[in-house]
Amino acid sequence: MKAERKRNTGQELFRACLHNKAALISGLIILLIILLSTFAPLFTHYDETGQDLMNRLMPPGNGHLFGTDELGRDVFTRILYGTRVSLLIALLPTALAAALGTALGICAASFRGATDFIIMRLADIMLSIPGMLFAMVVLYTLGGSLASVVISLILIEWGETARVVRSVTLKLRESEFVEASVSAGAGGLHVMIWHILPNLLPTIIVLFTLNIPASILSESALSFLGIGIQPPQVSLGLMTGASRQYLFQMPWLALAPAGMIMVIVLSFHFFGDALRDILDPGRRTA
Amino acid sequence: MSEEILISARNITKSYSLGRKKRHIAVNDVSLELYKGETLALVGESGCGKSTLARLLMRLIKADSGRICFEGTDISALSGRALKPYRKRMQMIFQDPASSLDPRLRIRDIIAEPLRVWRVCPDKTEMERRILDLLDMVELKESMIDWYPRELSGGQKQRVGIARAIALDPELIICDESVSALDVSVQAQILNLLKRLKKELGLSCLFISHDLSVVNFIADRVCVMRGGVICETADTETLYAHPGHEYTRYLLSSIPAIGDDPVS
Amino acid sequence: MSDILLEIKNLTVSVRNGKSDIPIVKGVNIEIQRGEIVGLVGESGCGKSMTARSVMGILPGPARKSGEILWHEPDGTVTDLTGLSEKALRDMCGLRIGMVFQEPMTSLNPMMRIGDQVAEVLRIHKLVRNREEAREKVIRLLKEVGIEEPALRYRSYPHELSGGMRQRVMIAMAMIGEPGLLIADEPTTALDVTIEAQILRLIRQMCVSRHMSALVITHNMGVVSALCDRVYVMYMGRIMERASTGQLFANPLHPYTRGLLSSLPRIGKNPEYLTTIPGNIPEAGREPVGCEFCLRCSDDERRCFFERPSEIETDEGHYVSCFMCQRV
Amino acid sequence: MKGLLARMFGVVIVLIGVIALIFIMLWVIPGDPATVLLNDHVSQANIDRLTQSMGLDKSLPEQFFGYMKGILTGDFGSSYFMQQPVLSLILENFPYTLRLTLLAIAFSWTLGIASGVISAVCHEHFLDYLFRGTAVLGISVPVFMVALFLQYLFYYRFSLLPLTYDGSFVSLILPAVALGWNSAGSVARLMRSELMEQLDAPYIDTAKAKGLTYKKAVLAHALRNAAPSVITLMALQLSGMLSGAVITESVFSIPGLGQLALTAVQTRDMPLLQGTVIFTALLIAVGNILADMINTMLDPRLRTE
Repeated sequence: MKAERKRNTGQELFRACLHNKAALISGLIILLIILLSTFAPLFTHYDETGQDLMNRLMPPGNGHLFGTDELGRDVFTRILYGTRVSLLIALLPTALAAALGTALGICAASFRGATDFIIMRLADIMLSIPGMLFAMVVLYTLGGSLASVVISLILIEWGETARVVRSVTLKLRESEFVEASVSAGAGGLHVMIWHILPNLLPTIIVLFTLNIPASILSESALSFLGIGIQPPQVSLGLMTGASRQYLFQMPWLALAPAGMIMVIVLSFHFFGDALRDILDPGRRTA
Repeated sequence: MSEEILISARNITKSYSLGRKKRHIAVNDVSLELYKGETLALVGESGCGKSTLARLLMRLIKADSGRICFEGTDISALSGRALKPYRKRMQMIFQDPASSLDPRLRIRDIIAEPLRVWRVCPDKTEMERRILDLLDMVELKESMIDWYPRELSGGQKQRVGIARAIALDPELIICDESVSALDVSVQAQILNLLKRLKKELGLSCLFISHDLSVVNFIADRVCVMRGGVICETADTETLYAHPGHEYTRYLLSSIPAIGDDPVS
Repeated sequence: MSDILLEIKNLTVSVRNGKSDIPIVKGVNIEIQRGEIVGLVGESGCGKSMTARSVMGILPGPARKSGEILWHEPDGTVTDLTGLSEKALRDMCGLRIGMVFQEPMTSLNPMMRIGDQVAEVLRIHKLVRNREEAREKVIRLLKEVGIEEPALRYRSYPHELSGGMRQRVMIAMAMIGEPGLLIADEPTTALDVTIEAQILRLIRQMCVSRHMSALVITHNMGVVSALCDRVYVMYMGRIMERASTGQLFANPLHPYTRGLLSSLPRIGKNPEYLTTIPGNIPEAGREPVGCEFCLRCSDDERRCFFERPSEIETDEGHYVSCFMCQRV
Repeated sequence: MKGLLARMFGVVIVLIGVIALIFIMLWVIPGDPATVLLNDHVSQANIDRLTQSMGLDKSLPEQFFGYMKGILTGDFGSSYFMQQPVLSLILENFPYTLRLTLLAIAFSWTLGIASGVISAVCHEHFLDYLFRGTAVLGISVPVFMVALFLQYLFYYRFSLLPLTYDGSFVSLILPAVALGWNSAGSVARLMRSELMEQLDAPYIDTAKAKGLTYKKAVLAHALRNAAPSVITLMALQLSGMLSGAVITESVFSIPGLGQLALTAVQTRDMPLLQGTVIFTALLIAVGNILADMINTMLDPRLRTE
């Protein structure tokens, strides 16, 4: 116990991740996926839109790891570029939703009364409309594109974070160490920066990592239905959707992108779970 | 103990709403004085309003009615900037050592917080010296300055709480059940420390407890509270020798006698 | 030796934490006669609660126990509780041994009426033929433990009762199976001092009237003096001293017991400063080899650091484990 | 009961909020709906006539209240594309979604609760890891992947079940399993964590001290206490379930609300989309109130509020 005292919480978190097997393995897989997709050109000499109608629908083998799709494009390459979109979708909207949720959650907990009521009712509204249907409304208004998918994911996910952040903040505000700080003359801002935010951080991190799988699954579902990301942009959901009619003759066409989605989601999921055990083994945040 | 009054309360009332019609009256028209250099105890069973009264005196919460005077000036109506100077002169030591220290801060930052809020120490080295000085006063090892609260025992955490409370050289220390959560041996060490510090620093102390034996050891005067009302105030010897109020007698009779006369 | 009820022999309990095993109870021997109330007193973390819970077999998951817990039936047969199967041990609980817990708030099932929870003991051990008989027996016992209008209270839920009332329900629940032994784990710690006095008096009356023995776990010397005939003082998993309550208070021998008693503020005369026990409990894994208390003991000797003192009897029924007391 | 009425009032407010939000997003943001509907080379006169007929010339608040009044009287406006009242379309498709969702709920809740209880009871035991693994798999696999996989397996490879929905109950099995598989995972995790929390509660020690064996103590006491929070969270699952239904209906071509919403988006049929979303929100509101009622009956602490 004494040995780790010197490090501040950041290093402690990293060291704890190394010790926790689940966090280590899933962390490495995530790193691998990120490297594979960002440096895709190194791993494949095809580009993701290059059509080669001569050998369309080729089975895996001779130069095409996962074969080619209906327009003769190399499936493996498209998966790498599709993963970029999935990773972007996994991190950007989830981070923005976490930030928005945290801000509104803290506001709701700090300025009680009307603000609290309005924010919480807004969160209830978000939670009472199925994510998919709400995304459809957003996509109807803004048209199907990466940007509109990001916006709809932000709007869908902020509600839950706001609710959890609000309840944790309320509990923190009533704790004795905040009362001690106030009785020493500290102002609201000082209490927020010194006591509320540092103690909120673990909860926010855990919520963020647990929302990542949800974002990836939502985007891929929207793109699968054809109303999310539109061609020529590449998305794993879109690829799976497009290969539906070839499902029985060439199952790998659908299996490869869908399998990749599963691998990404699983690794983020285990990483989030492990992080939750490390950060607050006692309390159950969900 | 001088005759000068440090802090006094006049007809203080505080109530909380419980749903539409019912209101719970925590403190009901209470008046009391605390003299400079004295240890006044507020004793009573849970729910008698002693904690609420303490927080009213410290102006952590506002009373529904009544006046609070600190060295003659009425502070019941003050708030924000005007109230801040008085915060410096009254400090509180809390009950549960585990939840009164921020788990994310090291001991150095916990004790330094009041000093930082009031910018008492001009530079870092002065601040560090002051913190080490405070650690020494509460009999904690200097090496503990970098520890996190989770690495300390209950008694050690309470000592950090005391160091934080005396950091600003306050005139009044309010102990809200500060030893109730501790084991007997640790409780004795903390009681001795509080008594010694009070004498060395010339503090006045408002000691809140449900344990009449602890109050008998540490207090000069005792207020017995019940249902938000002070039913008796007397100095320690007279209260224990011949208690006036019937409730006080009932409290005293409930304490099992330890030692000489074994159970009949 | 005929009327021994329970004998705990060389009980050790250790908790697995990660790779290492942390010893909590280190070879404890306790004897309880029939109709005798024995106190087990010590500060938090000394292992007193673990000792009590291992008798009932309700240790937390990672805890492992070894040693013997011998239950003496009136007809002389002796059964070792540690050897029993889960089913066999459960048949003893509630019927032979009743238990009262510390937190009245959370020890009752919030979703069940208190009457049904007490009657459940009768149903489990098939002590009654039908619901009606069970109900009537429960109401009679609720009245005996001091609950007014027991018939009405039968149907109320735990959250509708005060702390003191709930503890009375717990006592009724522990006693309805007419057990031979009552184990009370800090029965009054969560209660106000006036309610505590009533509950202690109630437990004493119930034990005397039913000629029942009790093992009372507490950190409060007041509870020992109000309730216990004999007392064991425990420190860091070991029994330091055991004697009758009168002997212990009149003539405490072990330095730790003396330290505990002198640390207690009293009603009436108090010294300027309390004589305390210096230092604090060493961290897990850094315990001394010899006597557990040697680091904090004022009058210790070299031997105390390397050898663990064995128990000696100084006068009738007063045993202490300390080298210094042997010289006297 | 008082608490329940207050919460029901809260749900009504949320519903009004939902209607307002959807109204703003569909009617306000995209600009003048008439021009959006008709393509560009149409004369201004036609646009004016259409605007007039759809009552779009009135001020926004007027339109909103007109729409609200309509909803109360069951008039969700009429669909542009299919020239039919939206409500009749919805009621036509709703039974399919209802059957699918109920079957999926039956499948996922029984599987979820069973595996949750088993993995909680035999904690840190082989079964626990097995069920937890499948539960995590359940959550992490996209619904459409499960659907395609089931189609491939049960239709193409073993030809046991029909590819798509043909009105028969048998053809609903695959869609229900595909839809239920995902929420079975989260119900299992939920049940496990809630039950384990109850198993650590002190009253379980009391139950054992009374003579109840571990198994009986679990069923008699812990489950009863874990039920309310599990039921509340299962009601919250409903919205996730309806999201999944959209995909399942598309893969198995079931003419449910999800398909309706999808066609509404593809044909840019505003009132239809608006009606479907609001109707679904209504469903979820009813689900929440039902869960609330069940909880109030189950938990005495709420009943005496």
